[in-house]
Amino acid sequence: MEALSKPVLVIGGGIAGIQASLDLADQGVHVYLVERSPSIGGKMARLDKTFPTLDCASCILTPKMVSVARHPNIELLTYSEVVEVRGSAGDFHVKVLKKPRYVDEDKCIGCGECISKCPSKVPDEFNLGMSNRKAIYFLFPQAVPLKATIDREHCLYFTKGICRVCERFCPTKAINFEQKPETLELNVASIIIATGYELMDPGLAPTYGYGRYLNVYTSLEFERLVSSTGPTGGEIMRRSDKKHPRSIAFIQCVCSRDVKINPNCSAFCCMASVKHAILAKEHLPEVDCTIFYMDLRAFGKGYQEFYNRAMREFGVRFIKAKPAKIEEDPETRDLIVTYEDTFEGIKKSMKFEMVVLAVGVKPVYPEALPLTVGEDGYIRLRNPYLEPISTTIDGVYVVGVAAGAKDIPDSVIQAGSAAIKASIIAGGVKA
Amino acid sequence: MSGEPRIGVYICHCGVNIAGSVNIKEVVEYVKNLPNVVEVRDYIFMCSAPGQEIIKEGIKKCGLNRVVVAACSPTMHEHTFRNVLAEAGLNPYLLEMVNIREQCSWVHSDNRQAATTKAKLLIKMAVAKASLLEPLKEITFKVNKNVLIIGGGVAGLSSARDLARKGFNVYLIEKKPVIGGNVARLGRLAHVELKGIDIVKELLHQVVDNPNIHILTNTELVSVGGSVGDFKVKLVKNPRYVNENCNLCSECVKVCPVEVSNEYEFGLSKRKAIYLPYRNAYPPIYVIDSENCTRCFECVKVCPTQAINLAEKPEEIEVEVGAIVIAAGHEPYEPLIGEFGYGVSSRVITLFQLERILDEDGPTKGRLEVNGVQPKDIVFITCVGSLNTTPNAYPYCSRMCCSSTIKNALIIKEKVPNANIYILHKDIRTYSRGDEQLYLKAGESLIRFARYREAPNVIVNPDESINVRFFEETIQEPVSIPADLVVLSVGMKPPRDIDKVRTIVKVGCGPEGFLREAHLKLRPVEAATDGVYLAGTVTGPKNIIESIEAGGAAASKVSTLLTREEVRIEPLIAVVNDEKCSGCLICVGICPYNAIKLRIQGDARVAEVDPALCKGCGACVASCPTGAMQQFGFKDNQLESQVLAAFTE
Amino acid sequence: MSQDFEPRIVVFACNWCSYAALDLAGTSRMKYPPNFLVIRVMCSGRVDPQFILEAFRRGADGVLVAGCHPGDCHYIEGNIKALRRMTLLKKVLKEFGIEEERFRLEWISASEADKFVRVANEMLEEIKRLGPLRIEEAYQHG
Amino acid sequence: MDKPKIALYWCASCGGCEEAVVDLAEKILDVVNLVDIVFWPVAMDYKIEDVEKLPDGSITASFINGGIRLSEHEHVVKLLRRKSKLVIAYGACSAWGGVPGLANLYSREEIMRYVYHEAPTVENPEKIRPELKTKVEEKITLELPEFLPRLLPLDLVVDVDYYIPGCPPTPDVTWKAIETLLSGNLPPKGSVLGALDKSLCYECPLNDTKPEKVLIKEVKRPHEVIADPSKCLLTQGLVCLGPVTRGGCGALCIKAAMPCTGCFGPLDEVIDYGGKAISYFASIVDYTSEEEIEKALGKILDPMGVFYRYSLPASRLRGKIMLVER
Repeated sequence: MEALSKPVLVIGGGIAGIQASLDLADQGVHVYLVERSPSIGGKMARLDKTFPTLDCASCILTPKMVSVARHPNIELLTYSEVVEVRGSAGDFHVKVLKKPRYVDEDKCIGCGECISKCPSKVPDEFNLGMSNRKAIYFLFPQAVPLKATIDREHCLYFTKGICRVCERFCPTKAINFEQKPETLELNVASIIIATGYELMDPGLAPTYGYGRYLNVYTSLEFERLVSSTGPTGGEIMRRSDKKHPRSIAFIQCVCSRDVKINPNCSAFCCMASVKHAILAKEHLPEVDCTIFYMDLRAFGKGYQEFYNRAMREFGVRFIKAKPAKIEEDPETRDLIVTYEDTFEGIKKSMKFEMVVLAVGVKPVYPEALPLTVGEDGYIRLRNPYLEPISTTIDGVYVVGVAAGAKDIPDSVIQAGSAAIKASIIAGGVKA
Repeated sequence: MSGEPRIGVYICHCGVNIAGSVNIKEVVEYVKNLPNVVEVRDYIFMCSAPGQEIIKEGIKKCGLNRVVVAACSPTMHEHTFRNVLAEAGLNPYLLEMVNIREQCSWVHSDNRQAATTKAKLLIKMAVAKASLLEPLKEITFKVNKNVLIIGGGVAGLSSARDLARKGFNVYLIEKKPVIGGNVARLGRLAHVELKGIDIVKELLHQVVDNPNIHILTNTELVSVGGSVGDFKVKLVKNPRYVNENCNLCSECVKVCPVEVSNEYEFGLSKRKAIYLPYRNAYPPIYVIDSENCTRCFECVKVCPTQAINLAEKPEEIEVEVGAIVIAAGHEPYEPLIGEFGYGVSSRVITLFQLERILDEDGPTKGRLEVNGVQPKDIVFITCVGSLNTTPNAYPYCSRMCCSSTIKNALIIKEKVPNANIYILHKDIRTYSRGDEQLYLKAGESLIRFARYREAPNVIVNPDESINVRFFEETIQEPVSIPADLVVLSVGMKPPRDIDKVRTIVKVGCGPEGFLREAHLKLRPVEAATDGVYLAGTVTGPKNIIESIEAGGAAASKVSTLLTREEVRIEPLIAVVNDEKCSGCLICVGICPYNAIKLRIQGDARVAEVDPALCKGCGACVASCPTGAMQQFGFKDNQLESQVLAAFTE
Repeated sequence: MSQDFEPRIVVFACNWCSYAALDLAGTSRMKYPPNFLVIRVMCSGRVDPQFILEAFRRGADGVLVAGCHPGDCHYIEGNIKALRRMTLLKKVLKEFGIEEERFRLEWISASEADKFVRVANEMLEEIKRLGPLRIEEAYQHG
Repeated sequence: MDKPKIALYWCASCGGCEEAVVDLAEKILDVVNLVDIVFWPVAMDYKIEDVEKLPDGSITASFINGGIRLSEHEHVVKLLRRKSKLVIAYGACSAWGGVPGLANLYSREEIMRYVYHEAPTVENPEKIRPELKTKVEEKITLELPEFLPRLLPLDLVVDVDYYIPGCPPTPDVTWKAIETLLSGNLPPKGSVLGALDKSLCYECPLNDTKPEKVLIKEVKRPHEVIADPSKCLLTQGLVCLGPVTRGGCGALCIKAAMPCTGCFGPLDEVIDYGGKAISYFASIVDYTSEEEIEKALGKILDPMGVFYRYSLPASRLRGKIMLVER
């Protein structure tokens, strides 16, 4: 199938951006998919399993990533950022800055030889700093494209002017320390923003002690902790003593549904925590799991049933309360959670060996676009009912969590919906 | 592909999903010694890019001509790995997948030795079958550029709009005489100054003038033949008895002697046998309800435009389309008589009835009144028909009712500021963008929320006053609230005759009857049947915005199909060996698709399978008395080899 | 019967319902005995009684054919064709001296993972009670 | 050049196959001119010792009919195998066990008990049964061959080169088979000689009378109906095994308005004749509910006799499994 139309720009290579790109490409539209990190995959690539089916996230995502990489209509621009957008629907002029990987993408075969030889260890952002990577690295082993990237800030050559070990061991002479940033100019008919989210700073809820107490985790950290590809190979162990916790508390609505910090509901945390509790029970059958929640939002297909299973089959305890504070027992590093028992109307506290905070999300937007943001912090839409994905700029669409917190199926649906609209603007169907 | 089989076996760890309960090393050693196996490799994620590379490399380096992948269910990744074979230059049908995850490691994680033994056997069976696999040629069809959309609610309309704009020819059929589905009868929506009908009108406005869209109301699906890219659809357009000359002068309505309850107003008002279901209905033409019409001809006599024809007959329509979108929507849950006092007291109504009452175009012109009196103490009960609240209720959450309940409570507060409103709930699930703010606003507006677990008891007192009694979870006390209006926030259920539609189009459904998507997460708007797409609430509860988006997403998928000139389908169909066929005709009578015909060959007749019609069930193969009929991918000898391998040590 | 007898049971599962139910049992992390070896077919209507005879001849202690519920067949009524054949086959198996517990035709929809687990447990228990089919010994009699 | 040497032998059969050879009529004389018959117990006075004296492989072809039921059968066919270049299973019993093979549904003991004690025509108050060895006088002991636990088709006892089907083989089939053998142009080992590679429907004169869809509502037994000889018998509800049976007989039974009972056996692709017959026949019983299907198929009172009439010992399971003592 040949492209008969003008290209479309998709910004963000998470599941929403991937799906939008594939839908467009399959409609014969040429797509530029711009991703700022070295690999596509987004947050979903970090997930171990997905609710409510417990499908392993990699198993359903990686094939899509592979399809993106080999689709003739998709031009994948990873480690790149959109820096300027001019023009209007049907005729946008976009500047994309391609950051230097210091590795020639055409030559790199992804053998990993350089990585095994690199002497410089750096906290691994993919595992949220819970393990180390090298200064030359793949974002994760199933990265697409599987091309090494040199992290200039930590590379011994760039910082101290010595080493170049990677260059010596690269079998294809792909290392290029002279690589410069490159600016590409694209002309596209339409733009789809799928830039996703980042977690709110858990420090905004200081009473929970994240950062101070070793055994308090964010839900994304816990996700990596239970993942077989994560820093512990799927072993749930405490930061403080590397022991399996015998009890875990999951606290919902941290930095969300809180008028002082962020009033929005993050839509997926309830189910993510239910899933985490089930996974914890699967990994450690003896572990005691408690979920503190305000309203358990099990609204999607099969979610309520999943929630019921967590209660009945896995014996996960649910307490309707928003804990007031967490304190650490300095000896054991256990955590004391204080909450109001709404049943009895009294303050209670409970001790846990690990606490996982379901931290709320905030959207991420490309700065190059003059977008208006609404009171809720999300992009203002032209008409939330009739054109739920249209921004106030004609021809620019927003999908996924960038358009409001949502789960994977809803992100995939929005991506499809945006793809057909962008494809209409791109034109060129031979009907 | 001739010559001895050279099989490569690729075993996936799937992280620890498989490797956690199956001893991969032991399996690898075992598989190495199986007949025809020349390469065995294992890897953490065989489906990932590096995993796929391992297979491609194996094919090239070891000269493989068959590949066995032991990983997850073939429904998950058969397609992925077939592509890998194709990219390595091997016919994609020389792949056999072994399901050692869903059907082995996950279900035997309590017994590592048993799981390992079973994995070995399953791989052995697959290797045996793989040795007998043949290269197959995919079947291609030219793609018809038309699309059929079943259902004229917002999901169907939004699909139709996007597809027509993209340039495809759309047939939108609606069983009812009006377009707009459930949304058309909703009052004011949350966050905007729009009503349900405004959304429908706006979508309609965008579609009715598009020459690519053909809207057929009163029309039902009769049959679907053919397959992806080339469906042959039969429809029946039931008579409306009133044609486009109708100018809505309402003379007919005045003379019609029949009066029945108006189902479009949820029984809140009466209508005649000739009627317009609700104000602003599209198309703006009266319709005669033939079930209740007495054929008195009074309307015919008075109609000034001669628009009425009682002799109208159902009309059969045939269309050919490349794709089908099912957007048949849902029905509101209808409480049983007596369930929460519903049907016992007229002061117990459903949320949808309330929507009509609060709508300026509704039966009370927007005045909040029941039996002519304005209620002041109002109790909403959510999760009626959902979350197993009552024995008759469904287990799932209907997603939109919490927000809709709060929105309506706020509208009542606007209209009747001194109303006392309680919302009894299990959990407030205002998850959608902006809805949490609605919830906060409700709190600020002094709408009171109370939490129940056991279904509240709605007691209709002899003087017709009502008390709602329940055990309040937060304060842990029994509570009784007097009410002069109880609103049941009912959930969604699958439409009544969805089984008929899904059987004709061949789409599966879940336990409650909502249609099943090809993959819950990553293929939410596709059916497992090629060329069939699902939009809106037909797959499960959604709010309006989500339904409209799902319509768009389905349109996008249709567009990916219709943009192609031709479509390939799996060649796993029946095939006749002419040399062996005796022309006994047994297969012809067995085929449910009439895909087999007899053909004269020399002095004899032999069966012939039409590849465009055969769906690959294999029923004819099992029935064929001579073994002349076989199924690609499931030949007798292939299945027999699996049986053999399961036992011979 | 000896406690260490582990029957081997072949399952012919239709792709659309029963095979999906077996997958669901996996994704739901249910547990069932490891004695069941699944052969996937597109429809229970593809299952030829010959395969079942072959399975018993090769040493199966039991055979389960699983398809969609009547009315739910992905191919309209392939399951009904299976029902017709298996009804007649059951009479023949009886004459061959194969106890009826060893062969079952069950309707298991894609959502009925629990039904499969129940059927599997039942079948296993019944067959364990009967003991091995001992086809090879029968063969040695000529 | 010497004429080819031929042996004929009769195991467990009714004798019809011997008749069938004679039924070649005047053609038998052609046969006799072309070959030397070296062993044919039913017609000529040769003894086993005569065969034993022949050099190994000196017989061109042995035609053996009947299944292997007695130790004597086993002994003789093994001897003939050694002495012959070709061994040919002649007739349904030899090829698949035939009607006597239905005895595999019963144990030796059950058969003996019935035949010597229980059969309605038997008068045996002392319950005498034949013994393998009977001392008649001091020095004379009569020996009887042993009744084997099961009847087996010939090819489960010795290697068989070719099969000639039929119960009995028709003269036409026999002659065609002989012609093939004499032509010197031998087909691949294991072939069926003299018959077709397609099923009976292929040559059946009534095949053209089938409606487009062959589906039946009522199963009838032959004595329950006066069949219309001009219409496909299957469509009249009779269990006709023509579709699943090798053709080449000339549809003789059909021409006499009797449904095919399957004496020409299965086609090459079939794994288990009875299994395939069940599969095909049940498929066309045009009901959808369990009760109706059960009721319609319930008309088949003796499924083994119907679907395995000639082939039980050659089936996958050979006979009743539970004969094994538990």
